[in-house]
Parts: sequence; structure tokens; C-alpha cells
Amino acid sequence: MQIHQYDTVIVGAGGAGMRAAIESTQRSRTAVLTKLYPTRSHTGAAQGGMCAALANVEEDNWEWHTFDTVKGGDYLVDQDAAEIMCKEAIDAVLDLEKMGLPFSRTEQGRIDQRRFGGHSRNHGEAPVRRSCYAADRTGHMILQTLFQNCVKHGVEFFNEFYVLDLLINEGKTAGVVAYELATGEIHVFQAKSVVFASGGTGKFFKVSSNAHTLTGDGQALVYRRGLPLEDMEFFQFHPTGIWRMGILLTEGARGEGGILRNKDGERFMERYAPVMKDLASRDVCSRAIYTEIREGRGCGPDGDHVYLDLTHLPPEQLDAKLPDITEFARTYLGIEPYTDPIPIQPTAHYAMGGIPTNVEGEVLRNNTDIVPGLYAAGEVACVSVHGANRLGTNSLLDINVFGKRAGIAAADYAQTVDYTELPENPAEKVQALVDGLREATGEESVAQIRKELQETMDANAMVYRTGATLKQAVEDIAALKERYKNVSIQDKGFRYNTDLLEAVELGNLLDLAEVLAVSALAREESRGGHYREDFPTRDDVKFMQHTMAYQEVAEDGTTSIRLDYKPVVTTRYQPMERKY
Amino acid sequence: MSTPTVEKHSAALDAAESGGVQLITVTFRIRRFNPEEHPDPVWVDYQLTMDPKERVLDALNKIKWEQDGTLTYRRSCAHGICGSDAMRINGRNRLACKTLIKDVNPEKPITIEAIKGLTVLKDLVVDMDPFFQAYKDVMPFLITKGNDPTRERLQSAEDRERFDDTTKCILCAACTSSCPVFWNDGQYFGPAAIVNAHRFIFDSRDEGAEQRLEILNDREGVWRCRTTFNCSEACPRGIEVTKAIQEVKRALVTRRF
Amino acid sequence: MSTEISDALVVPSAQAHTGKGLGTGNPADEFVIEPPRQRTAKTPRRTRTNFEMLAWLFMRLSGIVLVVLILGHLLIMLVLDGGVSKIGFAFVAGRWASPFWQGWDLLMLWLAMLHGANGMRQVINDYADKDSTRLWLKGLMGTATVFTVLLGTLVIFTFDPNI
Amino acid sequence: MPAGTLYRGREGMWSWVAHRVTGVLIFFFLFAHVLDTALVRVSPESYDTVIQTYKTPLVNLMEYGLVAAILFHALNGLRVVAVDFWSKGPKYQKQMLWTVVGVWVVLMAGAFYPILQHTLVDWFGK
Ligand SMILES: Cc1cc2nc3c(=O)[nH]c(=O)nc-3n(C[C@H](O)[C@H](O)[C@H](O)COP(=O)(O)OP(=O)(O)OC[C@H]3O[C@@H](n4cnc5c(N)ncnc54)[C@H](O)[C@@H]3O)c2cc1C
Ligand code: HEM
Ligand code: SF4
Ligand code: F3S
Ligand code: FES
Repeated sequence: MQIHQYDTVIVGAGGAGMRAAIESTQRSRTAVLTKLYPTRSHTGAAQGGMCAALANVEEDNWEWHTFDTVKGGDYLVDQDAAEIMCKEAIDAVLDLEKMGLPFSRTEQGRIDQRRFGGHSRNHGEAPVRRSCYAADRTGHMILQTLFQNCVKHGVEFFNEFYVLDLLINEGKTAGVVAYELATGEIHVFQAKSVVFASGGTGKFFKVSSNAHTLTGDGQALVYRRGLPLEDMEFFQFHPTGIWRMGILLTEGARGEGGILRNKDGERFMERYAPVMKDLASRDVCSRAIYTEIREGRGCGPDGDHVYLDLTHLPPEQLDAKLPDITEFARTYLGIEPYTDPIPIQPTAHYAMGGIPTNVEGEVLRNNTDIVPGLYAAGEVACVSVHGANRLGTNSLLDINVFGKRAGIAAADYAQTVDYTELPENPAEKVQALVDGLREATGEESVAQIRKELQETMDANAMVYRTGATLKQAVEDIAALKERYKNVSIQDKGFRYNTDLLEAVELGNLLDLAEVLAVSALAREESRGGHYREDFPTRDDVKFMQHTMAYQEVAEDGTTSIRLDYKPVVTTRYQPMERKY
Repeated sequence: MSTPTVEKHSAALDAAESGGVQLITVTFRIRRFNPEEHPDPVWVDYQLTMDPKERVLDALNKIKWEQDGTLTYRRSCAHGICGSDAMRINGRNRLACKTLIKDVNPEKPITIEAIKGLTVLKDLVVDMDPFFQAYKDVMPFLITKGNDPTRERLQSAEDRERFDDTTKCILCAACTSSCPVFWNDGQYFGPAAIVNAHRFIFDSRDEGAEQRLEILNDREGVWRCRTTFNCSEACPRGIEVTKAIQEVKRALVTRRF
Repeated sequence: MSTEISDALVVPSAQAHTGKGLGTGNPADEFVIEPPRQRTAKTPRRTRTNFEMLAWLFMRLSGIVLVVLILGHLLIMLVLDGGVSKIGFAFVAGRWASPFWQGWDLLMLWLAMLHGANGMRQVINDYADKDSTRLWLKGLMGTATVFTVLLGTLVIFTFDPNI
Repeated sequence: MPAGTLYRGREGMWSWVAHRVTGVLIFFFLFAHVLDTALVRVSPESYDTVIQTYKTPLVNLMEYGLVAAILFHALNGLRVVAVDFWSKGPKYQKQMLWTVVGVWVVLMAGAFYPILQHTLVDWFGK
């Protein structure tokens, strides 16, 4: 075991982690622990863009952006946070440009902007061009640009270090415990402040746009330390994933004029969203697609998908604006998007919920109090600017705005305090976990349990949910958790034991899936990404509040979930019916 | 605009949508190296029944999940944008997640080994630190003088286009580890570092081109490249790597960029 | 591996973690498959001259000139007028009587040898892993080249057809 | 230790291998060639004796091989120059290589008789 001391430790080197690192490295001694080389983070997969009311191509202002965000989130958004995000969006984009990000440009040489789902002019009048982009590689460019600037500022990275535990002593943050993949060694990082930026958790669904590595490690280990998770039932299903594979085809495709069609060739979104049509918000489009499929208008021999039609767009436009996604269609489906429509289906995409924080990125330990020295930003966190449904492009914005804020806040805080003493035997839990798995002799296989988890989640907790399916999911997950106790792994080694880590990651997924299902079961209404067929309307009287899920550990070590609720911050927009 | 356009079904679309899958039996011949078991590498065969339209990465996952959990490789995104899984498949560098089984002749055993020229640590996992060191050595970040403007720096669409190709790099190392010069001389900066230098040298906003060129004007710099084009062939992002290297060479000769 | 802090190693700053034996006591730590001449954490020393660039340019320019010189040479020597059978002392004497052919051969000798020597230098740089081997081979090759060029020049200038 | 497989490079890599091999070959030949030519300074007789060996069938054949090497190196060298200095060079490198090979084959066929005529006459008579 090794012990390291840093003022600030950042967990994760995706967009949020690196944005925080750039700030905190300049202010305090910072280490970034990441289970992947930074440029492998899933921020690089983001395609469409990052919204900011720059008004480079048409009239716009941050207030309209705030309204769209609040409405897109089905009024579950904390409006003070949304205001901050939309106001700071402009600087966030300009910061990135100054760091060197190669945005696509207008004729005048300014940052170009395009349309995106749910973004409108003057409170819903018409679509507006707000998304700043670099072809369909915006996330890639953001990730590269941030990494480049980390190199410039000499950020200290610990690559392929898996953070497996958070250390809290007497209510204050003391550090984290990490497992070094290369050697199997355990490292304790003592830190004055810790920023979690470890990304999403989409891998508990089968059809998912998320990477194999998005297993919710951050959420799970914070949760196991008794801290709450907020709004986990809200998971976004992106309308256009490549059929069966889930690889994302950006909403930018529809922003450029792409059209969703059913087997009759009908532009069915006209029926569901007369104004915004194909650019209605994601939950609306995903439900529309499933409705089409259920009512027998799906395409293909099994009628289980619809088409994203780009064939009417000029090939030059596709080459210039959507080069990557057209290549995905060619590589993985073998079809030519110039002439063929692309088979798509909704794909699990984004966790709106996560570790609750305030606007400074400070992690909450209940509805009002914070954990001193603990911060979170990015998809792992829930500020909540996305409410019940995130608008396209608002996540890249979120990671930049709140990544920066958390980085500054964490470093500043570290300047003002001393190290919290490490608890006794800080690595005990992790050591036990790792040793336990290495020595386990059970018959269950990690891959099998993960597969069954994904299947039950896809079947029971996806776009359409009912009390019955969610109960099924809860039961299935409980059974799987029981079986998980009996897993064993084949690789008993120390060097690059990915077998072991996959088992650890599955443990995280199981815990989080359970929180999702239990929170969803309790929310007897439909709102944003959470749609209950048995409660198809929004219930602002009972459920205009955030879910807070806590893990309760009983005397005998069994765990259960306790749900609590937290009020939504409303500043200027009163809930209205949501129409696109 | 809602005229139905989907009547004209192409054969390719039909094939993509066809439900009935033709499963085939494929052999994967993997060069394993697990020093905790054996100090030397060995070739191991695995037989699988798979849909040929699946990716090589799917096959590796299947092996790891169903046959041999000790098989070790890096992967994350599974669709060619994170750069984790460059490896040598049938003798050529590719991303396992961007290579469909049907495209690498599944009739014969498909060979898989680690990329060349970097220290192999276990199975398909190599030490990437020297690779990233070369990247860092070319100062891969925007260098500007004077104060930042209040708004964005202006850049014409043509100027943006000038370096578009090299912004696509995902640092997967497929190019560098396919370069015959690099295999024998790991000190060579390698194509990936040059690509990333190119990305800034030809960015109209950047003012550090002179310095970067000076770094590459070295014994282990661009002049080491023998235009073997392996890098261009290997790049999963379709970057014209050799062309970028030539542009840097010409910029060094003419001092115009 | 122990969980006691007392015998744990406190590491003051980040080091390059390369997975190569960081005191886990793992016997496998010794084994990796290493390529030749790895890049180290430090940038290779910079030479700050244009030598490599000039050498590169020289290869291209000399190459183009050599195409004319060598192909012309081959044409005359091996193809025209009955090919190789015509060659003999007399033939050489006849050609070198003219300063034009003297100049031609001299230029060809110098360009080809320098071009070839620089080419060989690159080949040696590529394949000789150890610094000392590289030095030796290059020294040998350099000496041979200088000797040959001088000898050839001497022969052309001091050639005496009435020997 | 079981070795890895040979890297399956394409046109670019193999043409480079050939360029390198021919380059080294020519270098060593040139070395020898300068030495033997230097014999003109010693005496006409010794030069002519050495040149006699150039006229034996075996060396004559090797000469043909040398021409093949030089010709390939020269033509491919021009291709390399084009790749370096012509902005579209990298794009057309494969086409240029196949052109090089084509021209090379034609020239070598054309040079077959002139270079080997000595040997051919020797063997098969006029
Ligand atoms: C295909 C796709 C397209 C998208 N397109 C858009 C878009 O167009 N616009 C938009 O706004 N949003 C988009 N999003 C959403 C957005 O990209 C993500 O939400 C956002 O990038 C998340 O960034 P992050 O920094 O929080 O996490 P990530 O980028 O996922 O980074 C997570 C980091 O945490 C590290 N990590 C994880 N676990 C551990 C651990 N246990 N120990 C140590 N380190 C750990 C990882 O190594 C990684 O570096 C898209 C998402 C996907 C999947
Ligand atoms: C006939 C005209 C010739 C032309 C057009 C020519 C062209 C070239 C070029 C352009 C290169 C550089 C290749 C690179 O950098 O990738 C080169 C390399 C080389 N040449 Fe020539 N050359 C010619 C004749 C010769 C001769 C006569 C010799 C021998 C003395 C020779 C030996 C070499 C060697 C050894 C190399 C190095 C090969 C390598 O590094 O791979 N060349 N040649
Ligand atoms: S240039 Fe291409 S092959 Fe090389 S690292 Fe970048 S993406 Fe990979
Ligand atoms: S493979 Fe190597 S030799 Fe040059 S063209 Fe590419 S860098
Ligand atoms: S897994 Fe990301 S590039 Fe292959």
C-alpha cells in the first residue's frame, strides 16, 4: 500500500474532471485519478454540440435558454442552478475557444451555431440556432482541448487508477482509496478536498450509448458511505441510437434537417409535436418512437425500429456537418446514408440523477447540509440543472460550467483547511473487497449476472414503465444481488486484472439499478424521462420534488433503501403544461 | 417534406435489417502474455460461434466473459472514438471495435496481438506512457501571445478547414505502432505526435509554430519518417497521416505555414 | 501486501506508473516484452541544427541528378554499342580524354557516394540499437566512404592514358 | 518464444523495403566498382583482367540484377520525391508505385537483350 498527500484529488478525467483540474492545478496541489487514460473518457463520444446563447447567427439570450432548460426538465429543474448555467454558458464556450477548441465557423469567422432538440426562441416560439459545435465531434474536441490544456498546466494524472472508496472522518472528507490496475496495488490518497467527476452509469441497460466503462463507480461508492443519491429514476433515452447496438446518432442530425419516419414513410413527429416536430425534446421523441413501434408502424421484419432519414440532405452537408455518424452507419450497418435511411431505436443515454450538489459543486449529505471538502460535477452529479429530462447539449455545458466551479471551490477550500486525519485502516474496505473477489470460489459469473441485469432493465425500466414492471425489476435485481454474492473470477493475478474490476463494477451497477427501480416505483406520476403508463400525467402536487435515496444498513449488515424528498427551487418559471 | 422516401429499399438496408442471422464458427488466435503464469508469450486458439457482422471487440468480450476471464485488453466506447483498443488483427493495426469479423476473413484463424514498438505488459495491454510522452513533447496546446480577446478569436472557415483532418486524432497509437521506424527506434516522435503538432502548426490562431517545428527538426523528428504509409493505412479515423507529416516537412523547408 | 499504515510507503509525489515492478512483490514484475530504444520520460536531446533537414534535402536533390548521371552511365556502358563487351582500358581511356566525361564521372562519384553514405547512415541508425554499435558501424562506413571518394577522385584526375 | 507475426503493410511499406534493400546493395556495389576502376591507375592489363570477369555469364547476369536494382531505386526515388514535394503525392502514392513498377518492367524487358547479348551470343551463338 502507498499513501499520497494532495490538497485536491479529482476522481475522473472526463470533461468535468479535466475542467476542474485545469482550475485547481493552478490553485492547489492536485492529483487526478482516472480509471482510463484521460482521452478515453466518454465525453469524447459526445457529438452534437454545446449550447450557449452567443447569438452569433440569430437573436438569442440566456434567459430563453434557461426557460428551455426548465421546460425540458419538466419543471423539476432547480432554477437558480439553471440560471447560473445558462448565464455562464457564454463564457464557458468562449473559454474553450480560447483554449484552442476548433469550433465550426460562420462566414464571418465566428463560432457557428445550429438547432438542437428543445431549444427555442422566445419561450417556445420556434427552434433557435444555439448549439455551438465542431462538426459532429464536439465532445471529442472538448475532451482533446481540455487534455491539451492539462498538459499545458502540467496536471498530475494517475492513469488507470480505480477509485473504490471515499474516506470520510468525523463528517469531513479525508481522501479516497484507489486500486492501481497495472500492479494491483492499493493507494490511499489523503486530500483536503475531493472532486468526483466519474461520469455516468448507463451500462445497466443493454441498448445503451454508454461506454463499457460507465458503471457509476462514483455514485455507488458515495452512496455506500451513507450519502444520498438524487433523482436516480430519471434516465434519459435518446431517440436515435443505431438499432440494436445503441451507438448514438446525434440529435444534430435532426438539427441539420434529418427526419424520423415510420414504416409508411410518414414523418410521424408531426403528430406528436406540431411545432418542434423532430426537434421536440428527447423524452417526447423516444416515447413517440415506441408508440409507433407498439402500434405496428415500426420498420424491418420485426417492426422493432424506425428510420432516421438523411437522404434528402445534400451529401456535402452530411460530409461537412455529420461526418462521423454517417461513417458509423457505413461501418456498423453497411448502409450508405446518402441514399438509405438509418434504422434507429431509443437508446439509454444519460443519468439525470446522481450525487446531489449545490451550485458550488459541494456535495449534500441531506436536503440542506454539505459534506465539507467533498465536491461533484458532471454526469455523476445532480445539481439539478437537468431535472426530469436533460436537453441536448446541456451536458457538455454542465461539465464545463460546474466542472470549473467545482475545481475552483475545491482548490480554494483546500487552501483554508488542514488535512483531515485518515481513519484507522483506511484501505480496509477496499482490501477486503479486492481480496474477497480474488479468493471467491462461487459459481456465478459476472458476465451472466450483468447480462440478466441489462435484460431486466431494458424490459422493465426503460421508456415505458408501470408499477408492475418496476416491481419486477426490483425483484430481479434483488435476486441478482443475492447471486452476486456468489460470483468468482478467473483471473487471480495482480497485473492488469480487468476481470476483477469488471466484478467490482457490476457490484456498483447492481446497487444503482436498485436505487433507480425503487425510486421509479415510488414516483407515481409521469415527468420527463420517467413515464409511468399507470400514472400518465404529471402530478405537481405530490411529486414536484426531488427524490433523495439513502442506503440504510441494518445491524446484521443487510441494506435497504430509504427514500426522502427535497423541494425544487423555483425562481421565475411556474410549472406549465409541456408542449412542443 | 413528408413524402415517403423509404419505399426504395436498397439491398444493403435489407441486409442490415434482416432478422435471421447466419452464425459462423470463427477461430481467434491470440498472442497471450501473462507473466504471472508464464514468462514468455504464447499463441492460444479460441473457437467461437458468432454473427460475422459483429465486431472483433465483441468476440474478445465473448471470450473473456464465457471462456477465459484472464484475457486482458483495454476497451471503453466500443465504437471507435476513445482509442482504447488498437491492436494487430491479422497482421495489421486496427481498432477491435471498428473491425467487423466478416471483414477480416473469418474462414481462417484470425490472429490478434498487441501493437508493436511499445512494451507489452500483459496480453494486449502495452505501456502507453512513452507514446503520450512523445505527444506531450510537441507542445500540443494553443500558444498565443498578448491578452485574450473578449469574444472568440475569429477564424475563417477556410482557415479552420486547413487543419481539420488532424483534429480528428483520438491518440489510439495505431499509427505510431505501425511505423517500421518506430519499431526499431522508440525515440522517434512517431506519426501521432507529428499529427498533433500539425494540428497546431496550421491553426491560424496559434503562434507557437516556430517552436514546435524546431522540436520536430531533430534527429528523432519528422526527418526520420521514410514515407512508408503504414500510419495512413492504420489510422482508424482516416487521417491522412503521411500527408500531414509531409506538410510539416515542407513547412520546415520553406518556413511557411 | 499489508494494510498497516506503519509499514506502508509514503510517496511524496507522483511518479511515472508504468506497471513495471512497484514493490508489490509480484514475481511477474520482472517480465515485460520490451521494444528497442524506448522513449524515456525526457525528451531526446535536441541538436538545434538543420543537419537532418539538409541531409533530407540532399537525398532528394542528389537523387534527381543521379537519375540522369547513372542511367546515362548505364546506358553507355551496358546497353549501347554491344554492351559490356566493348569495355576495356582503351574504352575508358577514350572517354576520359574528354573533360566532359571526366566531370560527369566525378560528379557521379561524389553524389552517389555521399547519397549512399547518408542512406547507409540512416539504415544504421534504424537497426543498430546500442549507441556503441551505431558509432562503430558509422565510423567504419564513413572511413570507407572517404577512402573511396578520395581514391576515385584521384584516379579520375591523375588518369594517364599512356600508362 | 513464439514470435509475433510479420506486419502486413501495404504498397507503401513494401516499396520502402525494396528501396532500402536496393539502396544498400547499390552502395556496396559502388564501393567495389570504384575499387576495380581504380585499377586503370595500376596498369591497363590488370584493369582488363578484372573487366574480363565482368564479361563472364555469371557476372553478366548479376549485372542485369544490378541494373534492375538501380532502376527500381531510381524510379521509386522519383516517386518518393513526388510524395514529398507534390501536395497530391501522398494521395496518389499507390498509383505512382504501380506506375513505377510498370515502367520498371518495360525498361527491364527492353534492357534484357542489350545487356545480356554478350552472354546470349556466348551461349546460343548469333
Ligand atoms: C454518445 C454520447 C453522445 C453525447 N452527446 C452529447 C452532446 O452532443 N451534447 C451534450 O451536451 N452531451 C452529450 N452527451 C452527454 C455528455 O457527453 C456526458 O454526459 C458528459 O460527457 C459526461 O462527462 P463527465 O466528465 O461527467 O464524464 P466522463 O467523460 O464519462 O468521464 C468519466 C471519467 O471518470 C473516470 N472514472 C470513472 N470511474 C472511475 C473510478 N472508479 N475511479 C477513477 N476514475 C473513474 C473515467 O476514467 C473518466 O475519465 C453525450 C453522451 C453520449 C454517451
Ligand atoms: C539513381 C538515382 C537515385 C535516386 C533517384 C535515389 C533516390 C533516393 C531517395 C529519394 C532516397 C531517400 C529515401 C527516403 O528518404 O525514404 C534514397 C535513399 C537511399 N539511396 Fe538512393 N537514389 C539514387 C541512387 C542511389 C545510389 C547510386 C545509391 C548507392 C550508392 C543509393 C543508396 C541509397 C541508400 C542506401 C538510401 C537509404 C535508404 C533508406 O534509408 O531506406 N541511391 N535514394
Ligand atoms: S493519427 Fe490516427 S492512428 Fe494515429 S493516434 Fe491519431 S487517430 Fe490513432
Ligand atoms: S509509418 Fe512511419 S515512416 Fe512515416 S509515413 Fe508513417 S511515419
Ligand atoms: S473501444 Fe473505444 S476505440 Fe475501440
